[in-house]
Amino acid sequence: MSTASVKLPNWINYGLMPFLNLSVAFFISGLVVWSIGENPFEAVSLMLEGALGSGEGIGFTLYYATSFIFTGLSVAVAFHAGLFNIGSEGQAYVGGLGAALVALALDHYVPWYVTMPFAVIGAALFGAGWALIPAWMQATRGSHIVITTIMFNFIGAALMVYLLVNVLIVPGKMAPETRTFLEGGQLPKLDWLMALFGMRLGPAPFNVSFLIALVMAFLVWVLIWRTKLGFEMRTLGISPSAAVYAGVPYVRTVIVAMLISGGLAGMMALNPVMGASARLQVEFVGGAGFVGIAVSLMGRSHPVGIVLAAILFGMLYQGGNWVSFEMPNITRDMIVVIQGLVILFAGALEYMFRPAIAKAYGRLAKG
Amino acid sequence: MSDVAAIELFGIDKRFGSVHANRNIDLKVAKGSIHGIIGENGAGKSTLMSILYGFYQADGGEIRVDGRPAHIRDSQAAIAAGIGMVHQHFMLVENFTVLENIMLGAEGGAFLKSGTDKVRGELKRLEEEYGLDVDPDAVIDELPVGLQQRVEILKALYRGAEILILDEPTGVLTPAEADHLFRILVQLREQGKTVIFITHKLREIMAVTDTVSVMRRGEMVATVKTAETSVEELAELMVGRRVLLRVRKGEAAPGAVLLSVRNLTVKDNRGVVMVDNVSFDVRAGEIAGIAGVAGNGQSELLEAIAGIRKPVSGEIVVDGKPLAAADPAYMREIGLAHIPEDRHHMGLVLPFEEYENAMLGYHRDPAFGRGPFLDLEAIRADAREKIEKYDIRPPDCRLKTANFSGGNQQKIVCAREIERDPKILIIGQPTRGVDIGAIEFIHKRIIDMRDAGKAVLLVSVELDEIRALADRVLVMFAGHVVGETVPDADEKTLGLMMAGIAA
Amino acid sequence: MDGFDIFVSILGSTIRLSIPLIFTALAGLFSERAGVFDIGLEGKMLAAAFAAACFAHVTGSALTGLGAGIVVSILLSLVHGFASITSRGNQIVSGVALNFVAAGLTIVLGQAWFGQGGRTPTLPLTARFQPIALPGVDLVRDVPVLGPLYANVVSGHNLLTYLAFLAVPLSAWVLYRTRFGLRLRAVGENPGAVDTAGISVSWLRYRAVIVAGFLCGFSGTYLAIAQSAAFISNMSAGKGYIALAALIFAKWRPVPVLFACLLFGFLDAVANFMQGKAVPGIGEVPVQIFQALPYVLTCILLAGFIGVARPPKAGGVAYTKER
Amino acid sequence: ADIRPALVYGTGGKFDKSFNEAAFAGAEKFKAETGIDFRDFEPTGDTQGEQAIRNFASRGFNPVVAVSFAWTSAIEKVAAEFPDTQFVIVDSVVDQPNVRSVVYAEHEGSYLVGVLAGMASKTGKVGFVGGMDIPLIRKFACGYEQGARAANADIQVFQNMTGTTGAAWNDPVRGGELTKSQIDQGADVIYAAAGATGLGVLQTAADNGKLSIGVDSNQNHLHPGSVLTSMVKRVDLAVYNAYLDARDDKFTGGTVAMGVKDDGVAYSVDDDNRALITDEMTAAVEKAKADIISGAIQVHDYMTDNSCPKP
Ligand SMILES: Nc1ncnc2c1ncn2[C@@H]1O[C@H](COP(=O)(O)OP(=O)(O)OP(=O)(O)O)[C@@H](O)[C@H]1O
Ligand SMILES: Nc1ncnc2c1ncn2[C@@H]1O[C@H](COP(=O)(O)OP(=O)(O)OP(=O)(O)O)[C@@H](O)[C@H]1O
Ligand SMILES: [Mg+2]
Ligand SMILES: [Mg+2]
Repeated sequence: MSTASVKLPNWINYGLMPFLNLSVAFFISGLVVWSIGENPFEAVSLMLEGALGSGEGIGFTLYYATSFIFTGLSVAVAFHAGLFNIGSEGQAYVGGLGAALVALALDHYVPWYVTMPFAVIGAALFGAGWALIPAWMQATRGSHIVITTIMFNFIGAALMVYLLVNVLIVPGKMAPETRTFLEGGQLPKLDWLMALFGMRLGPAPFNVSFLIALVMAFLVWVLIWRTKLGFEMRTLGISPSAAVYAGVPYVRTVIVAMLISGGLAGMMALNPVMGASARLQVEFVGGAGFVGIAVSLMGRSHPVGIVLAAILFGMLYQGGNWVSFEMPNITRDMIVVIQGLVILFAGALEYMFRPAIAKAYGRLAKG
Repeated sequence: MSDVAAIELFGIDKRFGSVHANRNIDLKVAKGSIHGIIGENGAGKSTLMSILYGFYQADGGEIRVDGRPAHIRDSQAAIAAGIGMVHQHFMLVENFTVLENIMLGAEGGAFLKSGTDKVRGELKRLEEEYGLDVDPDAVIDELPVGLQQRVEILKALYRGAEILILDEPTGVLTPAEADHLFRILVQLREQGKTVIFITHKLREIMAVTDTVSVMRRGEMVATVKTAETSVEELAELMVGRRVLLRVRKGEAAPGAVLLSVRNLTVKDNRGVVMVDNVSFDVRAGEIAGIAGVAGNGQSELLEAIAGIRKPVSGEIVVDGKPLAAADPAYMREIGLAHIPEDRHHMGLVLPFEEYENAMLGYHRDPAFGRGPFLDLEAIRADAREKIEKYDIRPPDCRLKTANFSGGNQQKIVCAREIERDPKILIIGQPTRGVDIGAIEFIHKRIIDMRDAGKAVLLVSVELDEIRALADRVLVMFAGHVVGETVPDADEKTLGLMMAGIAA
Repeated sequence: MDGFDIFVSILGSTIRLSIPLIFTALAGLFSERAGVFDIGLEGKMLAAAFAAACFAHVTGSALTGLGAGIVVSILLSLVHGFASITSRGNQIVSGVALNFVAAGLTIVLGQAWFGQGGRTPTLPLTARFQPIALPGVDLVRDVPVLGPLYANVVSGHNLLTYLAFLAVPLSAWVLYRTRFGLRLRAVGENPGAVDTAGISVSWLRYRAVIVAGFLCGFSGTYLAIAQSAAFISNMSAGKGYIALAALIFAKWRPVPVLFACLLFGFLDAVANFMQGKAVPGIGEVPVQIFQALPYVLTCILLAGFIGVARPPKAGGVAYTKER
Repeated sequence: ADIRPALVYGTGGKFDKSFNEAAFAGAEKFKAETGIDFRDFEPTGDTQGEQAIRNFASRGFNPVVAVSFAWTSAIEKVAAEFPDTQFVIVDSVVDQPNVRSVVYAEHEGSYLVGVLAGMASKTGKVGFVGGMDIPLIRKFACGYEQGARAANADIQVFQNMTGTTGAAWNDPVRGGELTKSQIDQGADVIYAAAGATGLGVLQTAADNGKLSIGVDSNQNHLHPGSVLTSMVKRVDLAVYNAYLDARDDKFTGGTVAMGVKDDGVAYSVDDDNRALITDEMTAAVEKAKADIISGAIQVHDYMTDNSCPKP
């Protein structure tokens, strides 16, 4: 009998299987480390130390996690509506422009907490704007959103480089980046939050956008499971034909879902641009949009899962930096490998163990 | 027809997860016969045949071909054993030509050149022999379904099938085409080939088969000689009891016209005109039934009225007001409810919890939450009420809808639409794949709606259902309403009308 | 330098820049026509480039490098195949994952083995594919018009370049004239038809992704040991995605793939040439315009403004008989 | 004093055979001479640099040398956080007391190799391939152009930049393609100021039998007989001197400008390229060098006004 349709309890679906998948990913990563002549156990312990061993480490971990929460939510919202948005990367990039323009315009005049709401709106608007055309193409012309969002990632990169190099650059400066924002354009760090737990943040750029991310995670939860729009999105995502029957307007729902998705991706820019470097730089997104896919997959598109998965990836990032610093033979790119393996095993090979588990479970349940 | 068995099945068993599609099935098909298989939707006919054709693997049991045990691991093995199958859902590559489709898997060499010539020759021969003519260079996409089916048959014959399985071939055929098909089947039998023929239509069984087997709920309940049985007996075997369930209903008291369809023309997704200039009225307090063989435009008509499908021309008038651009949400708003013919495809979102489906389509109702929000408490309370009233089992509104049985799923849909207390109710196949108990319950509800002065439009391919429920019967054929009659009209008249023969 | 020389120069450059696109887009063609979406082309190309450079460095032979590139690329294809055919995982996710793995692993291993920050040692001329002068080049070089075209556009490329141009008609032939091609096209449209014809869907799709890996092996090798003389981290630089765009632009057909790749290569060549030069009446055109143009064109195509690009119908979905 | 020196490279990577490798060589030289080991780090992206610099500082490494302008803002920030640590930034200026900024007169060095290029060119056309399009690289290009023109008033100079992002330092394929394009247009000497991208430039020039000019490190050995000369920029000295000064407690902040005069920039001659440089060329370039030192020649610095004088 086929095992594909055997029902498994939640603890297997959401606990055991992701755990096994992750374990394989890490095991293979360990093999890679070992094969280049380094000690994988040392690497793991360094990684944990780097990510969680100090207030600063935790600060960095959460800083990276913040970006991943935004992009993970972005991917998840689209996913609930049945859309695979792999354009979060580009939407975040363009979102950075929105945040930066607001910061540049206001930082002379108002304190950060006045700038912030405008920056949130600016980043979200620009990110959403960058999702609009692919959304429109999917909704009205049937162009596959996966392809169009890939294309828009590249178009966005070209656009941003052009703007940074030719328009936003500070005359006479070498790097294609905007001027540094004044305090009114910076999001303050969360030292106080760390202090509550008796830790020192140090220089880690863990900042207010983390709280914005948590608020967004909550709002996404409300949106998906507590609003009519979310209900319509989920209907569309699971059964387009039932959505037609139920009177869910296809074009509008697709576009709105993508705008929200793009907006969330855009807000990711708040974290690096206004929270950390206080200026807009080229390529500041650095792959966080793609990591969002992994985060959303691992978090099963649920905000709580996404926050947890984002923290896991944050640990990977920060821990990886630490490892590469301490073990010069392991470059930071090892993290890219681990990410890839996690995406592969927790995402694409999600069901690799399912048949075996289903069989074992079937036998257990019977016996 | 001889006594040698072309096919013998022993104890075939197949499960799909929790669905037990075939239970311990034995079957014997005589060589050189036409063997009919009937059974309700979901009885397991296609599954059994797909196992025979190597498409699915049985969980247990044995297959013998020509008396020898055959290990049919895949379709390749089936083809090698001389078995050909025309699937219920065609297995054609739509952007390929007829030629390419026929060659696929039987190319006769690593390069296509030599094979194409052979296929052309063979096609010509088959055309002459059976009158199966079709342009080898036509692209499947552009062929009408009847011809597509012909390509499927040619595929099987080209591969030298001695045993030909046809899974519901007539569902997509016009009566003339069906007759042509039957002549071919008879011709095949005369050549000593064996035909297994699946259908829902008892008349066809009576017309063309030598033997008939009946399946019910995954089991093979009987195999009888066609000559020794009757339509009535078969129907009883199929459903498990006398079919003619007459629900008690009083006289209709038709009132004002609530729904009016005027010169409606509708195309399907392929752009084929499925509803052609159709007009009729439905009055308050009556059930208008639309009878017809599946695929004669009923589905498209329903979808157009429900606002799901845009008509090409014509108009729909509700309560005297013509509707411009209808959409399903708007139709609901003005009091038109729709029980779709396919609950899995449209009526329900199976992974949703029951309460979510209990409001599907009405989720924008302020009663289910203010502004943009959903009031889950209110929604669940409402769902529980319906569960109670419709005796939906298990009575748990937090259970995933997929985990309810077919009958209970259908009750969820009915409860949702009927309890809105619409002015107009349009219904497609209300009891497809539903057990007897649920059928009676649902029929009762539909009559109640009528008695409460609603306009009910009922579409069903089950003639008995139409006759049991409808106050007047419209017959659809090839996109037209070919006539109107009373439900008590004799079966022969109705059957002829459905076949498009008499007016 | 007159207009004609510029033209010849840009054409030569177009060809050099198109070659990796052609191989890669053809790779995508085989995979996607069989119903397996592949956005991991980029990663395969990169991994192949790395393997080719490593082996060419160690053995001193370009052909060994090519072999290694092909093998590694096929291995990645098999992983993608396992994920998307056998495990019925999400093909997009698998592609994204492999791109990550390739991008990271090439640097990690390169750094560990050569200690040059992910770069491999520079190869001597003998370990690379060298330009081949076609017969008669020196005789005709001075013939007006045709001479320079023959000498600078047609002749003087390396083996892989000529192979790329051969690969196009060969792919078309395989796709449209062989049994394998017929089945491959069928399985991307309706795997059920293939299955019921007695052909294994999985094995067919595996063969398709292996062909894709094989071709990506060529494109990666070209990057590392024909066009350049070493592997450099991330040297595929998005070419896999451009190739994907070219594939869509060509509506999944081999000969149009060639022209789409040449077009995108041409845009790149023009961008290089036009850099810092003013277009009369317009002024200096930012290079970013040229960089974005392939993607913009593809989107316009996808939006249905220049014909419709209809992807293989069964593309991106794993084949399952049992729901 | 007891020092724990640290070194953070630019994103081109430690072994770019050019800029970063020069820095590495300086640190190695210091280590060989003093026996004092150093720690180094190769950031692969812009965001990593700051973290690495801070890591070094917070762990008591001192002095911390960051080569590449890309770390300007990072040094600005971290130097303020660690006022007791001594920092060095190369190629950029950070105005803080504990930061030594080392800048080079690349325009002067480029002028010298420009003179050589102008004289070596038979076609009267020479090329320049830059890395990332930033004022610093335009400064190289501008000096080169002036030198080439001084050698041959009618010379035509092609100029291309590889890109506008950090990736431009590490794109030998495009570098090679740009070189080929310039060769097709007639250039027979091409100067690469593009980090690792330059490897592709030198390679392509060698493959096509043309001359090239290396940058930062002495790159003559990469393709002997094809690399005309290299514009060496003594980044090694910046690193070496910083460590030495720190050890001897002589470290000072402020800006250090290194030009032709202090051998901070120069053209290189060794066995690999001696045959390519005629006596006449040597004479001309030595004269130019002397004139620059004496002030008789004022090479225009692009970065003073963001423009290059056209003839
Ligand atoms: N591929 C499948 N995966 C899971 N369940 C299936 C699959 N195919 C059929 N089933 C289930 O098996 C049962 C028998 O289905 P089958 O298609 O054999 O019925 P049938 O008698 O052919 O019905 P119909 O008259 O509607 O064609 C049904 O409950 C159906 O839902
Ligand atoms: N697709 C499915 N996924 C999960 N569980 C299912 C599925 N289909 C059926 N089941 C479970 O199997 C049980 C039997 O289903 P089945 O459709 O055969 O019921 P049934 O006996 O036909 O009921 P009814 O008479 O109401 O149609 C159901 O009660 C349901 O819990
Ligand atoms: Mg069936
Ligand atoms: Mg049932």
